[in-house]
Parts: sequence; C-alpha cells; structure tokens
Amino acid sequence: MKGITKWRTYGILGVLLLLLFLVPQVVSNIYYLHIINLGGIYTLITIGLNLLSGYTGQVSMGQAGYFAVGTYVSSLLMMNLKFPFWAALLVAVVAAAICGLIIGIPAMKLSGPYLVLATVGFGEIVRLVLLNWTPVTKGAAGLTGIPLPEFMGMRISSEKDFFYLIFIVLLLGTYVAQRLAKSKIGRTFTAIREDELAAEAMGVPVNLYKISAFVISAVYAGVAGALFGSFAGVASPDNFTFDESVAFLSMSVIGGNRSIVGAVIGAFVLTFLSEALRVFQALRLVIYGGILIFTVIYMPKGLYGLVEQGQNWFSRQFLAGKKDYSS
Amino acid sequence: MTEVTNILEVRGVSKRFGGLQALDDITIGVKPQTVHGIIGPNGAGKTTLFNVITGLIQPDQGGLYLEGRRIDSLKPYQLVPRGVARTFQNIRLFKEMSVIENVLIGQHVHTPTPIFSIMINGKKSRYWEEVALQEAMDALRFVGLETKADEQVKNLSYGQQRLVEFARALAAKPKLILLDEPAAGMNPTEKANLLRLVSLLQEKGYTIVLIEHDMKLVMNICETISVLDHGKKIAEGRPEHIRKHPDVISAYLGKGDLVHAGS
Amino acid sequence: MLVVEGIKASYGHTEVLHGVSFTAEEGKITTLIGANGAGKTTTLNCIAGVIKPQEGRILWKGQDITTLKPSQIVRMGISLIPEGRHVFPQMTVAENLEMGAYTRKDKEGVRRDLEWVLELFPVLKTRYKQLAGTMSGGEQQMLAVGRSLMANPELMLMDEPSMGLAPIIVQEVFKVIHQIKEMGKTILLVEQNATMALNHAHHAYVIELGKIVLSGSGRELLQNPEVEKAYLGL
Amino acid sequence: MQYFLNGLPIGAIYALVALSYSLIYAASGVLNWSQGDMVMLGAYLGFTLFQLLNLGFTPALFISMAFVACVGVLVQYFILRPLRERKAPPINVVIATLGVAIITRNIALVIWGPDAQIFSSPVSAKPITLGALSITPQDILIVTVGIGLMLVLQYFLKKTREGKALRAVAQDRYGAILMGIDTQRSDGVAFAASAALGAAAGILVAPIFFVTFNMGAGIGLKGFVAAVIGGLGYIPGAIAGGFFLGIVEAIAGGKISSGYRDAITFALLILVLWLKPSGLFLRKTRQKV
Amino acid sequence: MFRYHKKIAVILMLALLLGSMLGTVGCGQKSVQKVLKIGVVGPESGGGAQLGQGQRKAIQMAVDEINANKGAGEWKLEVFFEDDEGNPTKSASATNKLLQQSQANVIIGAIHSSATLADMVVTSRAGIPQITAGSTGASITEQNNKWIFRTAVNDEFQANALVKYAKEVLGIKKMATFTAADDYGQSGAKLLAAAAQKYGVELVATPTYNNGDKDFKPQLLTIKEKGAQGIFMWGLYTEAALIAKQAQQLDVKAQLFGASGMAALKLIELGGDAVQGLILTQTFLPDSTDEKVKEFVQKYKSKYNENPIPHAAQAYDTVYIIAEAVKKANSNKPDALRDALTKTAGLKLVTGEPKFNEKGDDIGKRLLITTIKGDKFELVKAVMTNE
Repeated sequence: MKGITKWRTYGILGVLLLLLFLVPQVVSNIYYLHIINLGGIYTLITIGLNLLSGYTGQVSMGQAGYFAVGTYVSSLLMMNLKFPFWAALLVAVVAAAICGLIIGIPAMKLSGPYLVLATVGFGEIVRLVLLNWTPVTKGAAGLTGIPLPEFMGMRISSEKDFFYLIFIVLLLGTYVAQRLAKSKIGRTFTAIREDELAAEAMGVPVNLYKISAFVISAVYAGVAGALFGSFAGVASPDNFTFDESVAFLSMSVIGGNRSIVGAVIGAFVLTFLSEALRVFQALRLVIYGGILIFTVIYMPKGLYGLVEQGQNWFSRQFLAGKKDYSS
Repeated sequence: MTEVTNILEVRGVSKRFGGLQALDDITIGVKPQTVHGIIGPNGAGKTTLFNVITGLIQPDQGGLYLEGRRIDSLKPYQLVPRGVARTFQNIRLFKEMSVIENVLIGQHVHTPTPIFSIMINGKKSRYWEEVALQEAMDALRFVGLETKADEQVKNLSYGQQRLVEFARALAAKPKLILLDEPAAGMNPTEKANLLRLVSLLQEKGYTIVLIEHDMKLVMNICETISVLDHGKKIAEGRPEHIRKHPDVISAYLGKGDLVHAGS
Repeated sequence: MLVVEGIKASYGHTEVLHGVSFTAEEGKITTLIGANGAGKTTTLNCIAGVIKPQEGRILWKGQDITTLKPSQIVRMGISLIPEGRHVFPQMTVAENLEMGAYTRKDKEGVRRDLEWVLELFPVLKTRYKQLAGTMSGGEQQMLAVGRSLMANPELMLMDEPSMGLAPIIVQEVFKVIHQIKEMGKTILLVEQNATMALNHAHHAYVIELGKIVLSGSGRELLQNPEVEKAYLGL
Repeated sequence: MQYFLNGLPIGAIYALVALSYSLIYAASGVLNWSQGDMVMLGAYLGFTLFQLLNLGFTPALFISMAFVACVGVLVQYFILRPLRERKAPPINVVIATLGVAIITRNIALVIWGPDAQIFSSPVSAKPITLGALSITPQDILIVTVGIGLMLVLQYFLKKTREGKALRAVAQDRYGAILMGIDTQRSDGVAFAASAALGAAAGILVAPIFFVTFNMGAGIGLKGFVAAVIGGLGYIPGAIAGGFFLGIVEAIAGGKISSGYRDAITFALLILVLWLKPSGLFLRKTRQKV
Repeated sequence: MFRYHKKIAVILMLALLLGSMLGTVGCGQKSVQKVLKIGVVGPESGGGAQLGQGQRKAIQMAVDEINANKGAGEWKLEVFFEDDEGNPTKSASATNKLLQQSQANVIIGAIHSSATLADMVVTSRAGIPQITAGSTGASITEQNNKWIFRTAVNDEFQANALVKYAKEVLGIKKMATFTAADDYGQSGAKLLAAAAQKYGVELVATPTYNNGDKDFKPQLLTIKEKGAQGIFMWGLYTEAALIAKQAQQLDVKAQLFGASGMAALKLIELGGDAVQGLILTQTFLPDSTDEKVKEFVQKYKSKYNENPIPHAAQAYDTVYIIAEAVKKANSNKPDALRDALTKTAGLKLVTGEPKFNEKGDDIGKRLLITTIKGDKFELVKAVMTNE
C-alpha cells in the first residue's frame, strides 16, 4: 500500500513537472504567460497565508507588507550593492522573516478582529515607510531598473525564462508547504486553530507555533517579493496597498484556505478572473465582488471543496471504498 | 508503617473568581498507582481544581507538587513533559481532525520536530513520524478505537469521543492522568469498558485522578475519594467511608433540611 | 397539559435524544432528573423551540408547537429559565425584568406583574437599578426567575435552578418555585439535585442517555432504591 | 490646544463610524468591512438630495440615513443571514463584507462618476477666532450633529423597545431568544442603525472632504481603528476612541511628521493591542453595548 | 439548493474564464486596411479615475475626428482601452494585454507614474513606442529608454517659472512647499527646492501629505508658524482645494501657488472663495482665446457635457501627434513610428507646438501662469517651455 502510494505520488509529480515544462511551449502568447507568472508569484504568497490563516487560524490582512519587504530588500541589494539575485533573495527572505517575527509577537495575544487590525496596521506601516523614507526607497517614484536575475550564467529575461524560474521556485515552495502541512507541524497548527487551550494542555508550546506560522508566511511572501521585483523590473508602494492584502486573503479563502492545493487554485483562479473580467469594463469589479460573496456563502470550503467532492466521487466510483490510510 | 510519597500534592490551594470563592484552602494528596476520585455537586470547584493542577489557572494561594517538585508556576505545555495529562469535561477534541491526528497531538512532546527534515521529507522526519504513528496507534488500540483511526472525530458518538480524548491523554505517556467526567454521556456498555480500561492502567502503574458524577463508577474504582462542596473539601477517604458521611449525603443529594455548619 | 411525544434531536452527527416522551400536568410541578449529558437541557430547548427535534412532536394544550419559533412559543405562554441563568449582565435589574415582558402588549398587566415579582423577590426591589452582572449567583437566579415570570407564562421550564448555589439559597429557590406553583402555573423542573426536586415534584421522570428510564410520583421515586443507586452508587 | 480643537470635528466623524462598527459587532459578532462604503453612499445621497434636488440639509440628512439603513438591512438579509445560517467561519464573513464594499464602491463610480463632488456647507466655513484659537461654524455643526446623533443612539438603545432588545441580544443571545426576541429582526435593526450612522457621518464629512466614490476605504479603516482602540463592541469606547484618534492624528500630523502620520497611528494601535488587547477604554469586566 | 448554486458558480466561472480568453484570441489578426492600433492604459476606476476617464473621453474624441477627417492619411486609427486601477501590477498586465491581444502598435499611458514605469518595462521589452500624457514623475524620462515619450508638462520648468514669478513680481522672500507624498508631489518638492535656491527664496517649511488625506490643518499650522509668504502646492486638485479651504479657516495669509496637476475647473468649484487669487501654471485654459483651445473645448463640451481637464487636452494632442507620425512614417512598424515621433514638428495643437528632446520630453509646450478670479482662470503670463 505504502509503496504504491509513493510511486503514485512520484508519478503524479512527474506528470505535473512535464506538463509545466510544456506550458511555455504551448502558450506562446506573452500576455497569458505574464498572467500565469503573476499567478505563480501570488500562489507563493497565498500558500504562506494558508499555513497562517487556514491552518493556524490567524487571519492576516497584511501580507502585502511582507511581500513589499521581499521586493524592496532584494531589489535594493541588487541595485545598490550589486548582490547576485540568489543572495539578495536570501537576505530578503530573512528580512521578511524578521518582520514576521516582529508582528507575530504582539499577534500571539490577539485573535479575531483585533488580530486582523494589527496585521492591517503592519501592512500600512510598511507601505507608508516605503513612501516616506525617500533617500532609501525613492519614495513614491519607487524603484526602477531592478536587475534581471542571473542563474549559472543564464540571464532570466523573457516571460518564458521567468516562467521556469517562478515555477521551479513555486514547485519547491508547494512541496515544502505540503510537507509541512502533512507533518507534525501542520497537525499542530491545525490543533491550535481547533482548540488552543486543549493543544496547550497536550504539551504544545502554542505561542512558539503561532509565531512560527507568522514567520513561515512571511518567508513565502518574501520569496514571492524577491521574484516579483525582478519580474516586474519596477516596484513602488502602489504595488503593496491594502487592496493587495485583501486580494491575497480572497485568493486564500476562495481557493480553500485549509489546504495547500486550495492556495494554488485560489491564486490562479482569482488572478485569471480579474483579467478575464476586463470584458465587462466598468462593471467588472462589481461582478468580481459578487463572485467573492457568492463563493464564500455557497462554497464555504472554497473551490478546493469541489476538488474534494470530485475526489470522493472518484474514489467511490473506482476505488470502491478503499481508503488510503497513510496520511 | 512506611509513608508512601504522594505523586501529587495540592497544599492549601485557593482561587477566587470575582465574588466567587471557587477553591478554598484545598489540600489533597494523591498516592502513586491509585485511582483517586473527586466528587461534589455542580459548581463545587472540581474542574477549577483540575485547571489549577494542569496550569491553566494560577492559584491565588497554596502550592502544587509533582513528585515532590513544585509545579504551580509552570505553563500547561511544560507540565506535559513532566508527566501530567488530562481530559476535559465538555470534550475538547480538535473537531476538524481525524481520530489518529488527535491522538498524535497528545504524543507531541515525545518525538522531536526535525523541521528541515520535514521540509524535504527526509529519513529522520519519516522515522519519527512512523514512531509517533505507532505510539498513537498503541494508545488508540488500548481504548479499542484502532478501526476508527481515520474517521473525523466529529462523526464519532459522544462516548467514542470521550475515549479519543482518553487516548490522546494516554499518548502523552503521563504518570498522572486527570479525567474530567470520563463517563458522561456513555451507555452502560461503554461505562463498563471505561472501568476496565482504568483498572488496567492502574495495574500498569499509572496514577489516575477522576471527576465523575456516576457514583456507581466512582465507588467501584476509586481507592480514595475527595468530596468538594462550594470550593471546600468536606470529606476524604475510602468509598465506604464517603458513602456514609452525613455531610456528603447532604451536599450531594441536596437534603435541604440538613444545612450543615460551615456552608 | 404539555405532551412530549417521542422527540429525537441531535447536535451535528450525534443524536442526544432517542425518543423522549412524557407529560406535564397543568398546575403541577413535574421534574426531569438525570446525570450530566443525559439530555435534560436538550429536551427543554426542544420545548422552547430553540432546537428543532428531528422526530416526534410537542403539544401544548392540544396544539402542536413543534415547529414554532421561540418567539411564538413565548407568546403561547411558555417560558424557559435557562441553566446558567443568562441574565443580561450590562442591563439593570429593571431592564432585565422589562425584557422578560418583551412579547407583551398589555401595559397594565405588565405593571401589575412587575409589582408582584418585586414583592416575591424583595432582593430585586433593593437592587432595582443595579447592573445584573454585578449581583451574586443567587440574586441572578432570582432575577432569571423573576424575568421569566414577567412574560406571564402558564408553563415554566426551569433548567437546574439550584446549580452552583449555596444550600441555603437553594432552599430559597425551591420555596419560590412552590409559591409560583401556588399561583396556578405549570412547572417543568430539570434538576441534578434529585432529592430536592423529588421532594417538591408531583410527578417525576428519570432520564438517562436521551431516554426516559423511570417515572412515578415524586414520593415514589424518592423511595425507589433504583434512584438512590443511580445517584450514590450504593 | 489648537491641534486639539482641530481634532474634534474629524474625531466626531471617526466616532460615528466607530459606533457603526461597534454596534454591528456587539449585536451579531460581525466585522463589517463595508461600513466605510455606507459612509460614502450616505455622502453621495446627501449630495444628490441637498445639492442637486435642493432639499434642505435636515431632510437630506434624514432621507439618506433612511435609504442607507435600507441598504444595510438588505446586506444583512441577503448576505450575512445566509452566512450565519451556514455557520460560516469569520474569515468568510470578512471576505463577504469586503465584497460588499467593492460592489458598493464601483456601483457608485458608475452612477456618480469619478469626479469629486462638492457639497457646500449649510453654514459658513469662516473661522471664529477666540484669542489664539479658531474654529469654524462648520466644525461646530459637525461636532454638534455628531454628538446629537450619539445621544439619539443612546436614547434608542436605552429607552426604546427595539433598542433594548438589541442590547439584550448583544449581551446574551441565547437569553434574548428565550425572552421571545426575534434575533433575525434585531440583527436587521443593528445593521440598519449602523448603516444610518455611517450615512450621517458621510453627510457631515462631505462639506469638508468632498465626495468621491473611494472615500469609504480610508474613513472606514480609521473608524475601525477608533472602534478597536475604544474596545470593539463597547459603545462609549467607540465614541472615546473616535475623538481620541482624531486628536492624536491632529497632533501626530502637526508635531511629528505628516507623511508618517498614519504609520504613527497604526504603530500606536498595535502597541495598544499588545498592551491591552481589548482596547484602551474597555473596563475589565466585559462590557457590551 | 446548495449543490445547484455551486454548479452554477462553477459553470459561470469557467465560462467567464474561457469565454473572455477565446473572445480576445480571435480578434485583431487580419489587417487588410492600413490600421494603426492604439492601446490606452489608465485608471478608469480606483484613485485616479477622474484622470483616466477624462483621458479616455478625449482620446476617443480625437480618434473619431481623425478617422472622419482622414487626419492620418490613409491610416485608420483603432483604439483599445484598458483600466489599470492605478495599480502598477495591473497596469503591466493591461499593457501586456493591449500588446498581445489587441496587437497595439503604440501605447498611450499610464497616468500614475508608478504604473507608467511598470508599463515601460513591458513596452521596452516588446519594443513598442509608449507616450504618457499624464505622468510627470522625473524618473520616467531618466531611464535611457528610447521607447518612451511624454506629452505631459515638464515639471522643472513649471517650478522655475512659478518661483521666479513669485520672487520677481510678488516679492516673496519666504516660501513653503506643501506637496503630495507621491511621485508627482515628491519630484515637485525637489524641483521647487532647487528653484528656490536658484532664485534666492528662503524655504522655511516642506511638509507633505498622503493622497486621500482630508485634514491638512496640522501642516498648515506649521507653515503659518514659520511665517511663509507663499505656499507652493504640488498635487491634485481635490487635496489642493481642501488645503485652500482649511488655510482660509485657519486664517493663513500666505499666497497660494500650484502646478498643472491641480489645474481643473473642479478646483475652483470645490475650493470656492478659498482658492481666489491662487496662482498656478498650466498648459491649458478652457476659456482661452486661442482658436485651437476654443475649438477643442467646444467639441468636448458638446460631446460629453462637461469641461475637459488638462489631462484630456494633453491626451487629445497625443493622438494627433501619433496620427501625424503614422502619416509621415507610413508604417505601423515600431521603429518607423518611433523615428517619426522623435521628428515630430510643425504641429499646432491645443497645448502647444510639440517637439521631443532626446529624453522624450515634449519641449514645445506652452506654459501659462494663471490666477483664479471668480469662477475662471485668468491668464497672467504665457511662456514657451523651450525658451
């Protein structure tokens, strides 16, 4: 049973990889590739957010803050100190993690609307600092001419190059998140969400885990930020508004915030949706809002709920009740 | 006569909530490898006492000692590695998780968390996950729920949920298990099973403290019973002694005409 | 007369009432005793309309009230005094009593009942302008009873009125229950304090795990060794 | 002292918005992110009635309050009621109200266009000078009407049947159900009252701020901050929080740094939450309504 | 009921996604006639919606006129609009869409400088000329990007003209800047400070505000305390009107100055008597006696029943510049278009006689120093930017 599962997992992974590498060959339209790449970057943020809000139950409406820290730190290091991309990315992630730690400490005492507001506050503080700390951040004009990443002598410059870069990182990120989620750590996060007190009484150092969740989500947003800086080539505080944080949270909830796959679905569907709705012109945001409301009412588990139902249906049809016991 | 050192000592513990004296100078000693019952009417302070023992509530006065060492400044999660685990009166399971996952949380402190190995699904992570799974399954097997391992706990019956909580506490490998109304909501067969499990544990060397309303059960399995009423300990002793104690009868059956002194 | 016929109810997937049937006669005290988790509170919530039973029906004076909303049930003269009192802590005693009469339109009657309730509970009169949350448990229990009386109910459902109260106060509470019965109200009392409840009840039912297992007059059950055994494990 | 005076009118506005948050939160535990857009809607309706249809200020105020109250009821009935019935997690409720905000904002954009609209004040904006201090009759109007509305709300909550029922539901939902109070109805009342307060804030703020379709986001967030500083769900706290925030902003903007003003506000907020998670003005015993 | 709703939702979403993608793939491939496709990016919702929608209206009008009058020779102009909500990320996506789906040959936009900069990454990678009619941020033409042109006003010149006028005509010795904390305001602040130094005016205070702020009293009080005789604002008209009003309320006596960003009749409407006498530079006066301007304003008014904002005039001119370029180049190839654009000359348009310098800035703009009197701007002095 175990062995079969393992091989099946590898098989699925292999097929996925193959499909991914075929994508830029099939989708030659740069516009679509651009949207797919953007979706990939947003997915990273949403995965982190799901670990934080979906698994651990700490709702954050300030992810744009970590995202901004990732972008600015890595871009500034590359621009001013000529750091290579990977080194800049690493430092940016550490910086974002420190921010996660800083906001995680007051957050461990908070819940519900109070926690939400604290995270909103964090996001706004970051944005205002970027806006006003002109000597370093160039203020509202933002950063221009952010260098392209270089990787073993290869220069990542076209949308296609970025596709591979982003999707290798995304694949890694998804894998690690999936491991975390399915491991003791994810289990402990879930236990804290379900009953903090009971978890503490069973020996779980709840505060440590709550702060860790903040740090992990910040790391994901930091990686996404570093990728974004090079991908967009420019960055300004306008990229990291409260509305962006709201969009990330929407992706997380619409996709299904209690699974990693949900994050992937949510980020891509909403990224595509907001582009697709362009046909409706002035009414498109009205429709977008309507879809959000409709989904949270009638699909409380998000789109992933549908996937689950499909899986159940599939296993009922073909596996005749056999269940996979290894989690 | 050799004095057995108590595994748990509650010395003169008091706790006040606003205007309510929830615990009033309680002193209780629990001998190792015994089943110790705590009874009393609703609102007598039994659960508060459990909360104080497990570190969820800080006492206003008094001290708590586990195997002679003072524990009353410790946080709940620090008590588990020292061998204290509990269940809750109104079942506090992790509802959106499966049975085995619930029990695995009980096992939390006994396996390391190799974070980097987890991230890459390394050998170490898989090894410890396997160990944890085996131990959790042992605990589930002990309570007879191994076939329900992958059920969602919310789909289990009330009695089964109590057993899951019991297994979760066992998975923490405690020396001292505190059970808060373990039989509430169980049918007679389930109760009999619980009774059997508790005596089995006692034989294995565990110490059990339980709060229970089912007198038959309490009288059957406890060596010592402490009776609380309005935050005070009004009696303590062997079951047959408690059964005849006039204060106990009046407090418990609420014979209004027997208003005793001191209340 | 209140007739409960084979009601079944669940929380989520767990059924807690497996077909409970009993009756409560008008102008009498009927009691439902049983251990924690036996389904006493659920039964009362079903009668008050807060929980909808999946099966069975509830009749009050011959009328089917099973599917009515709580507010309609209050208007039919049924009032539940909940376990844990549930008074409005940030409202004064006066306001709490006023909320009790929320469904009533007869101002004159409300005024009369208010006078009468304050007479019945002198302590409420002295605390009239005090916030309910600042009162002791016993006083809050009195308030909960008084508030319920303000609805001018014919049937009063009481959920563990003695819980967490000192014995002397418990006695007080039962005295009041008796007085209320004397006014011609029907009382359905749920209690863990078995002896006390049985002493005062005309008719009693023992509920165990969502089923009625014993019934009889209060005196009968009081002398029934089964009951004592269930409670003291003798 | 001048900073203090300057903070008063904006503080009154914040207090009204904070009240509208607290009212809904207390009554039904919902954090309504569309509150700011009710403010915007009120301002636009006030503009339409007062400026375009030449109704008097008072009728414009009341008609738009009534209209926005209806919108509030609709939002409650069609969006929050189903969410409650399905026991949706709070995060879903947050997204739903954010959705309402997006919709309201963009419908306003379609109806009233992107231009800022002017709403000429019914009273003069010429300052009255008292020694070194100056205040405009307009500011006095805002503060007076604002405080007046707070008093009306207080009267409603303390003296009327509906208001008392609302408080009862807020303090003990189960207890209230047993009293025969229709909680569905009281939820509706809470949304209506809170939307009406928002609308009033919108009309009051319009003569000094202009009316734009996206004015709701900023003012809504500030109102929320004020509500939390005061202790979410606690009515006197919301009022105190509003004035407190208005004055802090005036001082932070003037004395420290105007660019960082909001950053200072939020940093202060996080500090308050850290030290006193239930708000600055909430007493130890849980106070509601 | 539940399942039913779900199904509908899923079908709806899929339909939306597929429909819109397929719909856009199909169109815009064949070009039998000589067609120049213009893509326009701008904020039609979100914070700068008034600018984006004004730009859209003017461009649509210009395109209709040119097509009707054969203003671009045998070339027919086709225009596509995308909304960027003022968000750089969305702006870049929108530009990508215009280039890929609509096959635009030239891009007009965006208005927010941050968005324009993000779009420039896309256009320069693709090698497509981009003309911004709204972004004034200094960094835009400092990128060594040969694909970018700007028909918005040159801020440096405005700052110099204003300070010079203040010093020489009004005799102001102490001044304060009061600028928006966005790229527009920040570059304005920098340029004003430089101009103050150049003309020997003491700069006593430099407060800023965030866009969307409503309360400017604290900053105004600071300025008042420092005794500035002139307040130089650099921002949009909504905030400027509020500042003027609040300055009046606080009895601040200093002369107010402003730049073209706030030059709209709406400023007078919103500011009322508080903005009377405010001096500001602009490129466009709706009631100017200039024939070109008169004609434009009249056409705009009759079409949209409102006064054009200066952004609209710039956007309108931009289309004419493009039409001229395509006529001259007789090609919609990017390189040819770009070359033709750099050689723009001899056009007499609403806001001046456009001519691009090597950075891509339009140095042929007419700059007007105006003052507000009653409900109108009055011309005080006109200067050419290339003087």
